[in-house]
Amino acid sequence: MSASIDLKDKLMSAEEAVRRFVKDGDMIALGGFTVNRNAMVIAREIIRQGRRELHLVMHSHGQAMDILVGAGVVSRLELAYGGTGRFAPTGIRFRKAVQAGQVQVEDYSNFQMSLRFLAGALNLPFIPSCSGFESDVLNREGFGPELRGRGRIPSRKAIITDNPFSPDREPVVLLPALAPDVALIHAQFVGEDGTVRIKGLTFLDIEQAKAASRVIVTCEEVVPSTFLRQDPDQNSLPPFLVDAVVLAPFGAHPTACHYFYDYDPRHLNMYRQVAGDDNDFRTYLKEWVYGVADQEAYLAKVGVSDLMRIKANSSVGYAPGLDRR
Amino acid sequence: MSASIDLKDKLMSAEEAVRRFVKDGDMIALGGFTVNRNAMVIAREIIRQGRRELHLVMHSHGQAMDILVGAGVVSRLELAYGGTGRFAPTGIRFRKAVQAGQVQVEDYSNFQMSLRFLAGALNLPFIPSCSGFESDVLNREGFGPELRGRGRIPSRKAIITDNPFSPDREPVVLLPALAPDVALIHAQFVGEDGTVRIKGLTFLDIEQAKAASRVIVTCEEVVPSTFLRQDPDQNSLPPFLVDAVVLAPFGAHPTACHYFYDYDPRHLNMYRQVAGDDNDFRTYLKEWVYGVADQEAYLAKVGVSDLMRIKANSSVGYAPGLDRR
Amino acid sequence: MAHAYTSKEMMALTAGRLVKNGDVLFAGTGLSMLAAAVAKRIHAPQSVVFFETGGIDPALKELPLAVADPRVMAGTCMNSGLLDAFSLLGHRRLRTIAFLGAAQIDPFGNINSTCLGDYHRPKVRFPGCGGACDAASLAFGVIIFMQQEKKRFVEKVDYLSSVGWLKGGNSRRQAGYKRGGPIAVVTNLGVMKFDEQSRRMYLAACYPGVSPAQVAENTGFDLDLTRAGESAPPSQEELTILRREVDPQRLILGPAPE
Amino acid sequence: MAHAYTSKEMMALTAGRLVKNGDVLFAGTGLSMLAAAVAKRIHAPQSVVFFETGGIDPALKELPLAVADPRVMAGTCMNSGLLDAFSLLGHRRLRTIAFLGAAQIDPFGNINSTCLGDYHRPKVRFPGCGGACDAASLAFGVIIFMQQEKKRFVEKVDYLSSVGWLKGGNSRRQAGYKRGGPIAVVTNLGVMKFDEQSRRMYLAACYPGVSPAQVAENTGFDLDLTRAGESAPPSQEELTILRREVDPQRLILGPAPE
Repeated sequence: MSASIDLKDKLMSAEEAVRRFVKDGDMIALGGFTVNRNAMVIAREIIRQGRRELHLVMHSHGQAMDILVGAGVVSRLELAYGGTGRFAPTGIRFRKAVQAGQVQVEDYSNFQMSLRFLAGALNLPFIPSCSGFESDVLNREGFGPELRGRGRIPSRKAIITDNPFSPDREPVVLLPALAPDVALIHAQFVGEDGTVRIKGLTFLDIEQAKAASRVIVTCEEVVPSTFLRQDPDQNSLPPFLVDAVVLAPFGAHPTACHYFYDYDPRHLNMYRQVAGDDNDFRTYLKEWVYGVADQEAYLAKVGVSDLMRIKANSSVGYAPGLDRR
Repeated sequence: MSASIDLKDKLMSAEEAVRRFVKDGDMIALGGFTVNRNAMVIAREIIRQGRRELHLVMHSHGQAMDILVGAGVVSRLELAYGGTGRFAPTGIRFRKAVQAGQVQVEDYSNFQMSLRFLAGALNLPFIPSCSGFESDVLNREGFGPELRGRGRIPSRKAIITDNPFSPDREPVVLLPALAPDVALIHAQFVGEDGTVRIKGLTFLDIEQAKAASRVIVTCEEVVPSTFLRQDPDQNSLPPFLVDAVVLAPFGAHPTACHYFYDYDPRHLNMYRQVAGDDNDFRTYLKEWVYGVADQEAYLAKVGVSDLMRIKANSSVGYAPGLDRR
Repeated sequence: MAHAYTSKEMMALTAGRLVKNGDVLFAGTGLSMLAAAVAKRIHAPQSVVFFETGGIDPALKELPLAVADPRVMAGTCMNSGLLDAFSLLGHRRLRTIAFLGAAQIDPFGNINSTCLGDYHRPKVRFPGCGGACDAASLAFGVIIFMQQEKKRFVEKVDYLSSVGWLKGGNSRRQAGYKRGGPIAVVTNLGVMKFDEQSRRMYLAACYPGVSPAQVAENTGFDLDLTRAGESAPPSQEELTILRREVDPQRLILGPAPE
Repeated sequence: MAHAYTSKEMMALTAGRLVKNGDVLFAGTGLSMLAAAVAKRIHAPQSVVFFETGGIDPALKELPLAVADPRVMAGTCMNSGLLDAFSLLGHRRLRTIAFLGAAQIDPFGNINSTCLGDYHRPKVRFPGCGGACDAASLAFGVIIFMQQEKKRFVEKVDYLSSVGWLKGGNSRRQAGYKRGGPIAVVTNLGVMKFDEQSRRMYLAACYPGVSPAQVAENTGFDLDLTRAGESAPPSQEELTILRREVDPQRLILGPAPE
């Protein structure tokens, strides 16, 4: 039997994907991790379309989170870590927004967030964990009682109980499952049947996509189904969990996409500079987000020489010798 | 930096692997599924070495389980399904042993067993599930109170409670984690650094291995590390979770090993015949287990023509047109 | 003009007709494989078949004889594992339809695939619930294959492996199930469905040449016969596809009609 | 003869010396990467480095600048994801040693990487605990990098991101932790360890040329100085490997010594 599903109803522009599948107030799961495979094309389009009061959920996230927070479209975050490693150990706009009280933050650990997405993916209401006893991560709530139990926000941040299978009744932490409205994923390949293949580390993208009600996938290449079905062991998501596929070469720029390109140190360093100043950041948004209609215009602005500089070497998947200072 | 680990301390015969890593009374997780990737070489060696009172844990299992039960080395099983599909919808020796009261059985579902292994792999004490409310799978215990809480047997089969995050307090099932003594895995490839790669469906092998205290891997091929490290996305287990690696071509026979060989319908049909009769089964064990010193002798007994018959075609991973009646 | 066909052929085709285009089909092996394959070829081309072992949308050039058959992992869109498969089974986005078989069934579609007699020392032991308990718990809907016999259609199953409508009415939902429940029971004699209110089994259709009385005779509990229609016989197209494309070796269909 | 070296170099080498051959090292980026790489090259060749993102035993031909740097996924034995990484971190089979950094630390090795001031309206917001809370909970042992300053070594952290010995004594185990706890704190001045009984921090060693009093001056709580020894200075071999092989671009080492 031939492939059951055809991509043509799902292949669309970033503009259409955001218009149809991202609503004001949505809980949005960000795929990728700090400087890798951020769905930047969708992040910029969300800003362009002026979505509001978004609720971001993630483990550790960097560039997409920081620009969304900086653009003022985010009200709430649940996360473990906000930064881009050495380029910005704490996300610059994230830090400013939290310190100014412009966003509410609920802190969890990476394992805790991972387990919460896993529980969502497996359709379990909650999941136990043995991480963080007596830490403020468990003892202090970021979201106030006025938010608790509303919409997709769980009634409690976590519940400390004990293991009913153990005679010693050891303590155990119960964490509420996450079931976001939308997951934003950037992948290397999508097949013409809608199958998704992620190369390199998958982080928690697969669980995030499964936990979500809607899934937007941007990709470097759309490839014949036969290419992906020749070795299905390597594939990451089946077609029927994906709502929108957006073809977006260099779609994670300035973050990396394994086997395609490295992160862009010049852009990330430049971003750190401008993000530190409100006016400069407004100019950045004007130039790099509002001022570019689509990914083609964005890449033209990045310029060929910077794109070639970060192009990955096929043997290692990154750009060896890239000046990363 | 070069690979940290070298296989040479871990590469050994099946005889040594069983002698060193399988003890009487052990809880043993069987990798594979019904007619696929059963670690048959280890199963036969366990019988040869006369281990006793083993406790098998698995989701759905077929040939290795049935022959171990038939040889009388098993006292207890926790499983969801015991059979080999159309070849023996219920495992023949399994059925006989249960009906004769020779083994104790604790029934769970496949998802429940999967979640229990997952909890073991993630080092969680238990895991919730929403499967099986009011079924006898949850309402009836196979293991009596004299076994409960002893060794690796959990104090309770399952606990029905309610979701503390939900205002409606919906019911939820808590399942105890599984942490077997040993996991038996058959893989296509092991690298010279001990890295394991399983092709085709991985079933629950990875979680089973992670949940176990000791891991024995049999494999079709030992390959240079560079072969597996060129595309590490495809690898299944890191070297430091594996205790013994046994090179065993056709090591899953008469079950299948994707890309290497199909299941052997003639052997499975023959097995079904002999397993139905106690004397015939004793003869089978004498001929196919006790009478063959190792895998080389076993394969010689199977014979070249049957091995060639089931040899997989590389394009599909099985033997097209194989007579499977 | 009528064509000769076997009851296995009729069962596979009847179940196949219950599939809606786009359904995500959780198949075991045996008849369910035939039902899914034939539906996909005739009226449900966008349906996807997946297996609890983790194989999703396989090419199925040859029929698998077990859910771990290498044929469920060839030409798939994805090979994963059990946890992935079960996460799809219950996914709120998906209209998953599961095909199950069993040794016993009660008037509310609760089934037994574990044992006859005492659980601790059974008269007959079956393989166990496998993934059927999970499919019955989590799928959008369930279609059950049965041989219609008095000893299989019983007031109370010896062991409740997989829950149907439980005690009828609203009891399934009250027990904690969020969706699902059996849609139909397809037997060698006809099709049973479940009353929307009471959730008790009734005879929905007899196969051509089978009378409602004949079904009742082979059922161990009272069965409402008043709503019984007659199933359409297999069309030539259905039979051709089933015999030539789906199971040419008759590995599951078994002997051809005389 | 003494060699010139920077305090960053000394910190990386000092932490590296604490690694035992065969340890499974949970590394972040920055100094921890250097420590792991240098230990592996000198005395712990069978140690394996892995990252919370899922990269296990990467080739590390170039230094990663973040745990999601593509350099953590090149030449690995396995690329997986976060759940796999955290399942290794706490695995009972493995002696996992985690390297952590922080903004604040208290006398029992509890650390803060979340914020200064009020949590809801912080004076300074940091990235958050990331995987450090998990490493501190689950690893066999933890080594912490700190700048030794009064404002960083405090009686009470503003926010307890990752638990050390909690309130000392047996309190960590009583809280539910099965193993782990901080082994050492490596700073720009020396090495602090924790008393076996009280679990309170004490000065174990000063770097050459640093006095115990100087450490005390830069510590915001009472520190037992009576057990302080002196660290051996970097050997020529250590410095050569660190500078030529591990971080030739000085991406993390920063400016060379004068």
